[in-house]
Amino acid sequence: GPSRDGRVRIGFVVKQPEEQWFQSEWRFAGMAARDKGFELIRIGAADGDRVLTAIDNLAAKNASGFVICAPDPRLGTAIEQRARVNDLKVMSVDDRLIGPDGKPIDSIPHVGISALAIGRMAGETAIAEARRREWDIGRTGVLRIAYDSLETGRDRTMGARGAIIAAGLPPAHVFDAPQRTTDTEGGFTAADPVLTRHPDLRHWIVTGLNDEAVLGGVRAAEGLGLRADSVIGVGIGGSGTAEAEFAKRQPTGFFASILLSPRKHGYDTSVAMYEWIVRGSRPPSLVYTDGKLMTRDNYRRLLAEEAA
Amino acid sequence: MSGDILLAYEGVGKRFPGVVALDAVSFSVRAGEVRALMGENGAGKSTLLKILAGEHRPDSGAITIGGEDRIFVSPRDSQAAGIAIIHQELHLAPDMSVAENLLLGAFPACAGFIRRGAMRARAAGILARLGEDIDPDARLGDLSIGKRQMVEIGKALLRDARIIAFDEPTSSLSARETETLKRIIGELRADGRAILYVSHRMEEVFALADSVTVLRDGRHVADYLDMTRLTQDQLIAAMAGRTIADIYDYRPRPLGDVHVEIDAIEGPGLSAPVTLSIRRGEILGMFGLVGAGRSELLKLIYGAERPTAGSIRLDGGRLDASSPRRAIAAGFALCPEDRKGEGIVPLAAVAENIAIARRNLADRRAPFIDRPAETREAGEMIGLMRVKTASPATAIATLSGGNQQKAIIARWLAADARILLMDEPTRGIDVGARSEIYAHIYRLAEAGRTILFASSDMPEVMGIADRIVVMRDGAISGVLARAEATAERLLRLALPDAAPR
Amino acid sequence: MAQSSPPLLRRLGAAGPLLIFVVLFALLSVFVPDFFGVRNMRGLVLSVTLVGTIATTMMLVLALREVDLSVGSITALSGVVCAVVIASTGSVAGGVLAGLAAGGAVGLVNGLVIARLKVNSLIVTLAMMEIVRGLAFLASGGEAVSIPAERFYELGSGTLLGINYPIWIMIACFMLFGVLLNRTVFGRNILAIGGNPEAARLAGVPVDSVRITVFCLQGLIAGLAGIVLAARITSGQPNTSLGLELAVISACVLGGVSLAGGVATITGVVIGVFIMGAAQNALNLLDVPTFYQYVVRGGILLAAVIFDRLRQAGGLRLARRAASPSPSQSSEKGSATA
Amino acid sequence: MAQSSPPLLRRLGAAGPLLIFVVLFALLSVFVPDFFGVRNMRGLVLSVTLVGTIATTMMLVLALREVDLSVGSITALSGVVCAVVIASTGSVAGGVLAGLAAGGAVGLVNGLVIARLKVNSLIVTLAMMEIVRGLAFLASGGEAVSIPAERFYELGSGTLLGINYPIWIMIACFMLFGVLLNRTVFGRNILAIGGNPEAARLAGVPVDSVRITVFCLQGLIAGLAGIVLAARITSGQPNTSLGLELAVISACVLGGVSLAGGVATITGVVIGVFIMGAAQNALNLLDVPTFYQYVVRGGILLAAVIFDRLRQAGGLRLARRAASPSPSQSSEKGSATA
Ligand SMILES: Nc1ncnc2c1ncn2[C@@H]1O[C@H](COP(=O)(O)OP(=O)(O)OP(=O)(O)O)[C@@H](O)[C@H]1O
Ligand SMILES: Nc1ncnc2c1ncn2[C@@H]1O[C@H](COP(=O)(O)OP(=O)(O)OP(=O)(O)O)[C@@H](O)[C@H]1O
Ligand SMILES: [Mg+2]
Ligand SMILES: [Mg+2]
Repeated sequence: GPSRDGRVRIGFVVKQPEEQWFQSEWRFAGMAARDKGFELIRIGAADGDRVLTAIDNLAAKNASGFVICAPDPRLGTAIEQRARVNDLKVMSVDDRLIGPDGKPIDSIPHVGISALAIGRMAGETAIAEARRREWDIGRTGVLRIAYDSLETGRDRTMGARGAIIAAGLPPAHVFDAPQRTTDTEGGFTAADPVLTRHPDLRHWIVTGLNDEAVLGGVRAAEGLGLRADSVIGVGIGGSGTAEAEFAKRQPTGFFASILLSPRKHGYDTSVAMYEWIVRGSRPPSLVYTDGKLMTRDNYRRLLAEEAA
Repeated sequence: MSGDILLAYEGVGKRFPGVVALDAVSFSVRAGEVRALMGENGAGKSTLLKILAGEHRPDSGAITIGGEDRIFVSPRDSQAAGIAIIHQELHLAPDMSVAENLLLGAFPACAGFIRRGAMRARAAGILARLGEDIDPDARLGDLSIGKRQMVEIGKALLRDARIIAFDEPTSSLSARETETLKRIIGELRADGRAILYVSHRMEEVFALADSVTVLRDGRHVADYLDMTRLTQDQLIAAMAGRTIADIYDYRPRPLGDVHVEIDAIEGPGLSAPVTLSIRRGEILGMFGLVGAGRSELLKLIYGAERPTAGSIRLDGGRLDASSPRRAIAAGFALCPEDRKGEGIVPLAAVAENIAIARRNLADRRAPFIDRPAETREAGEMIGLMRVKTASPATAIATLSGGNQQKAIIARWLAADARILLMDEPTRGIDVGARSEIYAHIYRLAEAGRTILFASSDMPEVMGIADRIVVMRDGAISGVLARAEATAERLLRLALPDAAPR
Repeated sequence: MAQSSPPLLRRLGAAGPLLIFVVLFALLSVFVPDFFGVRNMRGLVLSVTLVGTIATTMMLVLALREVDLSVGSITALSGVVCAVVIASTGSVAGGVLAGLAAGGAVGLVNGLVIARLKVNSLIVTLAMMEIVRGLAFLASGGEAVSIPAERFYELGSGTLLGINYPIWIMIACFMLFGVLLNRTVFGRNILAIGGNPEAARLAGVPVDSVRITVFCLQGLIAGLAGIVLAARITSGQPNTSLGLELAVISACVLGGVSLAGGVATITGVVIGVFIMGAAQNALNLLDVPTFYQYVVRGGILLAAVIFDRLRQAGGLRLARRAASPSPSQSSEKGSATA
Repeated sequence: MAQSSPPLLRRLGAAGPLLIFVVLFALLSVFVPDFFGVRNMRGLVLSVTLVGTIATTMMLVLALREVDLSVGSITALSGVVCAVVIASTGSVAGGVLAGLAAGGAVGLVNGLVIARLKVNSLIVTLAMMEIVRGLAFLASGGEAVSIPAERFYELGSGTLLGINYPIWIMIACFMLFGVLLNRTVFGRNILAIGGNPEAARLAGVPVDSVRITVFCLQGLIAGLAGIVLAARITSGQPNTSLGLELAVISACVLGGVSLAGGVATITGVVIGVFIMGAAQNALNLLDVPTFYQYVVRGGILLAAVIFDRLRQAGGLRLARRAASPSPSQSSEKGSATA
C-alpha cells in the first residue's frame, strides 16, 4: 500500500548502476516521478543476493512496486516470489525475466530491446558501409569483441555476426576477441593481439556489446597503423563515448552507433508502473523498443530529441 | 649414581652452505646425568639439540634413544619419543594466555573439547613449581622477557620427558630464577632423567653439571666426565683453543665531566621517577631481577618509548628524546635485549645489518649507497668482532645466536655512537667473545664513550662496571660504587622482599 | 595508574566493535526513516546471511594468519553445480551434496597447496578465484542454470518459527564455529598457529593438518552458502558474488579479527557482519546516489578501523603501552606468510 | 656434494623466475602461431605497460610488507581528472599535473593512515579502493570523459626511436625504481623495514616517512599510468582498470617478491610482468574461449608459484637443507616476537 504520507513509492532496480545507460534510465525515471508526483527509489543490485536485498529494502520503505533490470534473467522466479511475499508489483526493463522452464515469465510485463535484432542492425550497418566503401570482401576481417558471459552481450554480438555472414562474408573471417572487462581498455587489450595476428587483412569491421568495447577495438587498430578509412566500428548504445568520437574533427574508425532510448526505458516504464499501482491498469506484457542508427551526420539531432 | 645410557650421538654430522656445523660428534648421556654442552658461538651446540628435536636431520650418523636408533623427522616425532627441548629463542604465541602457551600441543581435552579447569590447574601447578607468581590467564605478550623464558621452561617440564635439553635457558634469567632452575634440574636428575645443558656461564656449569662435552667449530673436542677435576681455565682453553687469563680484566680509567643527566624521568614500566647522571667515559652497570625495569629505562632514554615526565640533558643541553632517530643523532645507540624481534633484519645480509645504522645517521645526506666503502667497513667489523659467518653477504638469520649479537654491536661501532645503551649485550655470547667485547667496551670508554650496561649476570656487572645502579620494581633501589659492590649488597638491593637500605 | 585499571580498560577495548555497532545502530534508528521496524530488521538480517555464514570460517582462516580470496567463486561454483545436478537428475539431495562436494574439493586443494607446498595463501586463493570462476562458467555453459524443483526453493524462502532457513543456517554457523574456536583443541590450535606458527610446530601441533582442515571447512561453508543462495535466487549463477571475499574479510576485520593472525572472536565477527549490513541497508533506504555509495561504504570501513585503532592505542597508552616490543600493532608480528 | 655446488645452486635459485619465463617464452614461440614476430612482440610489450609501470612501485610496497589495493581506482581517478581538466581548461600540462596530483594525494592519504595510525594496509587500501572509485565516478559524472586535445593522444600513441611512449615510460620506471631499490639508502631502508620494522626503527631508519613516501610514490606512478592510459584510449574512464591491483600483485609475486616483506628485485618484477603478459597474449592468439581463459590464467599463476616454490625447496634440500629452523619458509618470520 501507499506509504505513511500517502505518496506512492516506486523502486527502480538496475544491475550496473555505474553504467551510463542505467544512470540515464534513472534520470528519466526521476523525471517521470516529478511529473506524476510519486517517489522513486533507486537501488543498484549487481547480483542475485543483492536483488533480493533490494526488494526487501523496497518493502521496508513501503513501496508499491518496482521496475527492474536484473543481473540475470533467470532470477525471474526468485524476483517474482520475493515480490509476491512483499506484496509488490513488478515490471522488467532491458532484460526479460525467464522462469525455470526457460520461457519468459508472462506475468511480469516487460519493456526492452531485442538484443539479437539490435546486434543484427549493427552488423547490417557495418556491412552496408563496407559495400559503400567498396572493400574487398576477401581482405576484410570482422572483429567480434566478445563478452559471452553476459547473455545480452552474446546476443548482440552474435546478431551482428549473423547479419555480416548472411551478407556474404566468409565465417572464417570473423574473429573473436574475448574481453575481460566491458570498458575501452578491456576492448583494446582483447583486440590488439587478434589484429596483430592478421596483417594480411586490410579492412576491419569491429563489433562489440557496447560503444566502449568497440572503441577499444578501433583504438587498437589505429595503434597498428590502420587508418579511419580501413576500419568500420559500429557500437551499441549511443553513449557519451560515441558522442565524443563523432565530435572529433576528423572522422575516426568509429563509424556509427545504435542509439537505444533510455527515455522509453526509464520514463515510460515507471509511468506504466505508476498507472498500474494507482489505476490498476496492467501494462502490456511485452513492448520492444527499437534502436536508431547514429552517425556523425545525425548524432546532434538524435541526442537533442532524446533529451527533450 | 647414574643409570643406563639414555641418549647417544653416534658420529653425527651436519653441514650448511659454507659451514660444517657438526662433524662426526659422538657422546652419550646416562639417566640421572646432567651433561653440559660448551663451546664458542657457532660451535654447533644448538644444531646438536635441533637434531634431537627433529628440526634438522643429520647428514651422517645417528642418535640412539634408550638403545634404539632414531632419526626424528618432526618435532612431534621427537616429543613422542619422550624428548623435550627448551630452545635458545623463545617460541610463544603472544596473544594467547600463559596457560595455553604452557599446554600448547598437549591441551587436556575430552572429545576434542578443552577441559579448562584441568588446563588451569596444570598451569598453576607448574607455575608454582617454578616459583613464579604469574596469573595463568594473563596474556603472554604482557610478560617481560624473563617471565616468558620461565614459561618456555615450564612448557618443557609439563611434557614430563625422559630427556630434557636446555639451550641457554638462563641467558635472560636473573639470579633468583636461575636458582629456581638449578633446584628443578636437581629434582629432574634425582628422578633419573637425562639432561643436556647448554650455557656460556661458567659458574652455572660448575654448579649444575655432572659432566661436560666441549665442541669447537663443529668438532667434538673433549668430554670431561668428572667435574671435580676440571678447572675453569682448562675448560676455557678447550673451548677457545687458547687460554684467557681474566675475562673481565677491569681497567681503571679517569672519568670525564658529566655527560648524560637523566632528570626525574617517568614512563611505562617505571614506578617512580628515575634520576641519574653519568660521566663521560664511565661504564655504568645496571643490575636487577627480571622485570626490574632496566630495559624500559633504556628504551625511555633512547626515545623508543615516550617518557611521560622528566627530561634528559646531554653535556648540559636539553635533549629531545622523542624518537630513536633523534637519540641516534645525539650520539646514542641501543643494543636491544630481544635480538630476534628488535635487533636483526633476518633475511638481510650480515653486511646490511651492520651498515644500516650508519647509513641512516641524520647528518649523512648522501642518497646513494657507497658499496665499496660499506663492504670494506663490514669486512673490518666482522674481523674486529670475530663474527663467524660464511661471508658478509650471508643472511644474518643463519648465524648462531652469539654471532648475531656481535653483528649488532658492530652496527653501532660502525655508526660511531658516543653513548651506548647495551641491554644484556653478552646474552648468549661465549666466554672468549665476551672477553673481547669487554675489551672493546674498555677501549670505547677510554676513548670517551659513555656506556650503560644492563645485565642480569651479577659477576659480569661486578666485573666490568665503574658504578652499578640497582633497580627493583621499576625504580632505582641503590647506586653502588665499584668498590662497595658485593654480591650480597647487590642482591639485597635487587630482591623485592629484602628490606630497603 | 591503579593496579585494577588494565583489566577494565582491556574489557572496554574488547568491546570496541560492539561500541561502534551500538552507536551506529542508534544513529541509524533515529536518522534513517523506516530503518527501525520489524519488516526492515528481518530484511536486514536476511541480507547479511551470505556474508555472515562465510565470515564464520573466514574468521578461522584469518586467525590462522592466512586469507582466502576464492570464497566468492566457490559460492558461484557450488550454486551452479547444485543447479546442474538437480536439473539433470531431479534429485535435490544429490544436488546439495554435489554442491557441498564441489566447495569442499576447492577448499581441499587450497589447503593442500598452502599447507604442503607452503605457497602464500593470498596468491594460491587468488589463482583459485580465477580457476573456480572459470569452472563455474564452464559447468553452467556461461549462463545461469534454472532449478526446476520448487521443493528446493523452500531452503531459501521457507521459515521455522517465523525465521527464514538461511538465517537459521547463519545462526548455526555462528554457534558452531564460536564453540569450535573457543572450546576445542582444534580452535585453540588455530589461534596458536596464527599467533606463532613456529612455536605451534615445535610444540607438536599438527600444523599442516589444521591448515588443511580449516581451508576445507571454508570451502564447505562457502559451498553451503552458495547452495542456500541458489535456493533463494532459484537458479545457479556463475557470475554471482563477485567481490564477496572482500566484503567477508572486511566484516571480519571490522569485528576485530587481526590480519596478523592469532586474534579472533565470534562475537566480534557477528558484530562486524551487522555493522556492514546495517550500513548498506541504510544507504539503500536513504536512496544515496550510487557514486556516493562507493565513497560512503569505503569511508565507513576506513572510519571504523581507524576508530578501532585509536581506541586500542588509547587503551595501550594507558594500560599496556609497549606490551609488545613494537608500538605498531601492524608490525607486531611478521605479517602473513611468505 | 662438492663444495662448489651451493653457490651454483643458489644462483640457479635466484634465476627462478627467469627460468620460468625463458621456458614459457620458448614454448609459446614454438607452439603459438604468430607469437614470435615483431608485430606481436610490440603489441605484447604495449599490453603490459599498464601493469608493468605500476608493478615497479607495488614492488616497493610489497617489499615494505604492505600492500596497496587502491591502484586500479587511482588509475581511473587520475585519468578522469586529467580528462576533465583538459576538457575544461584546454591545458594539457594542467591536465597531466592535475592527474598526477590526484594520484599522489590518494597515495599520501594511504601513507598517512597506514604509517601514522598504524592501520593494516590491506584494509586501508581496500577502503580507499572504494572511495577513490566513487570519486572517479563523481568527477566524471559517471561517464567517460572525452579529451578534446589531439596533442594529448600523442602521449599514448607517439613513438621515439620506433618505440611507443608508454613503453619508454615503463622502461624508465623499471630503471628508476631498480636503482632506487638497490643503490639508495631509501631503497635499502624499505627492505629493512619489510624485514623487521622494529629493528629498523631502533637502528634509526625513519620508518614512518619511508612508509609515507612509498605510498605517495605508488599513488604518483599509478596516477601516471592512468594518464598514459587515458591518452591511449583518448578519454578518461571512471570504470576502467577494475581488478588491476590483483594483476599487478600477481606479476610482482611471480617475479619473486615476497609478500612477507624484505625481499624484492627489479629484474624479478620485469620477468613477472612479462610472464603474465605473454600468457595472456598467447591465450588471445590461440583464441581460447573466455571461460577456459579464466581457468588457464589462474592455472598459470598457480603453476608458476608452485614451481617456484618447489625449485626453492629443491635448492634448499640440496644446498641449504633446513637453512631456517623450520623447513617451511612461511614460518621463517613472524615467529619473531614471542
Ligand atoms: N639454518 C642454518 N643455515 C645455515 N647455517 C646455519 C644454520 N643454522 C646454523 N648454522 C651455522 O651452523 C653453525 C653452528 O650453529 P649453532 O647455532 O649450532 O651454534 P651454537 O653453538 O648454538 O652457537 P651459540 O652459542 O652462538 O648459540 C654456525 O656457524 C651457524 O652459522
Ligand atoms: N607492555 C607492558 N605492559 C605492562 N607492563 C610491562 C610491559 N612491559 C614491561 N612491563 C613491566 O615493566 C617492568 C619492567 O620490565 P623490563 O623488561 O624493563 O625489566 P628488565 O629489568 O629489563 O627485566 P628483564 O630482565 O626481564 O628484561 C616489569 O614489571 C614488566 O612486567
Ligand atoms: Mg645456540
Ligand atoms: Mg631487560
